[in-house]
Amino acid sequence: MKLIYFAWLRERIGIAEETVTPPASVTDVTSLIEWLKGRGPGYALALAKPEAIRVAVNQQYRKGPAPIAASDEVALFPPVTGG
Amino acid sequence: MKLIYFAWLRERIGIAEETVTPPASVTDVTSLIEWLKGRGPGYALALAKPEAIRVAVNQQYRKGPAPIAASDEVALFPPVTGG
Amino acid sequence: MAIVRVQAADFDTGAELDALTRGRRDVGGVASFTGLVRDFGGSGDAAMTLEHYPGMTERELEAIAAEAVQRWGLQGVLIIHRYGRLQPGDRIVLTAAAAAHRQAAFDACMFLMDWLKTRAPFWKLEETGDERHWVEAKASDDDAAAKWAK
Amino acid sequence: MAIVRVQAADFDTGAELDALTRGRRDVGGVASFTGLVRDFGGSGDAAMTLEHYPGMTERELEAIAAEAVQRWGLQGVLIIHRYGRLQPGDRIVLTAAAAAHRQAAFDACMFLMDWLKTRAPFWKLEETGDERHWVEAKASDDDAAAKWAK
Repeated sequence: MKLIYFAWLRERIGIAEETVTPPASVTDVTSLIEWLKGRGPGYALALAKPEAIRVAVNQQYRKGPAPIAASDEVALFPPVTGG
Repeated sequence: MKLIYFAWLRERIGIAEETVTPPASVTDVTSLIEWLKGRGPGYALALAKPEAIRVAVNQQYRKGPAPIAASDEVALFPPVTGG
Repeated sequence: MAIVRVQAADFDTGAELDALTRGRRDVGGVASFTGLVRDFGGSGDAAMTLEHYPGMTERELEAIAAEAVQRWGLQGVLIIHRYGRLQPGDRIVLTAAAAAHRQAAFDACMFLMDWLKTRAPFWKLEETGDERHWVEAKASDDDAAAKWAK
Repeated sequence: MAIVRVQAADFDTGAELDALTRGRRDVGGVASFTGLVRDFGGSGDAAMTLEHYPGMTERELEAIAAEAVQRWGLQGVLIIHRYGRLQPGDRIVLTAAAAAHRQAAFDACMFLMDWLKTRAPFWKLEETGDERHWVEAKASDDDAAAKWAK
């Protein structure tokens, strides 16, 4: 599974993207975020407030219960501020 | 008094502008229009529906009861359609 | 900055909009509207002639621009209106409003167009082949302008 | 016609707007909005960096443009959004909508900006001297976007 981070999420986690193999218990966006929090203090800080995190699966906005698969590209980022 | 006509008012009256000396009974916009109607069939046709006429005195919009004086520039025209 | 011009010549939209904000660091956005001559005939020989009241036109446009600046605290405002003979596809009018925030810029620009349509002394004559007629004022324009009454 | 571009380079507002209507006789008006970097520091050394999500950005902007065309029957739509490092006064974004009538053009252009602000994956980093911070999303932008919910 390819993970991509943007803005202050990227800075807190310390990398822009990575490929991970989560355990079988990670089946949706919510469980992915919970699992990622345990990967280190940068992750824990970045993901401390899941309600402040926006998620795209294969470049489409998704919410917590959305299912994810090993072949997906999952992006985590703060609320957008363009324009 | 200088009178100026625009658009179909100008075409029906047949001239773009003229200088007139109305009688003393012409004291406001309404009485001016009534007096002009008697100046010929073109005027009568152009001014048949006073409610369809817009009036500017010295380049400012004015309504029927607005007073007019000999030194004024009075313009008569249809509702505007720019933009 | 308020720019009001009434002219026969075409205008350069990009240059006009750039001039409104050049050298400034406080403008958040510029809303603009360009009005074009729409084909009203269909036969291919349509033309429009815009007549106006020189002197009063500038006064009215300046009053409309000043009102927009005052109501929305604009950083810049622009009205350019053409007169004379135009073809379908030609530009007629450009209005623009520069403001710190986008909703003020949009509202002011809509106001400029609504007031301009109902107050600026222009009249449109449409010609197609041998037919000619003066465009009639629309009640919908009066309604749009009335929205802004205070 | 829908034009969507995401680029580091500046754009030529006039040329972009002209391309939207060139050769057409059915467009009544074009509403546009240009967003600029506002000075947020004051000390003169302010800069902004716009980060985005390549691929998803284009998808979202194309979806927003298509939605506007469908809802307002637009004759043309344009979204250009820059990324990278920008200075106060620089252009960030240009949206435009061409329609037969002005209110459709204005409404569509406001919709483009409101949706873009809340859906397009861009993030702004402001820097002034040694200070840097990520711009926070505004509730007012969510409210503006919510107006357009069907």
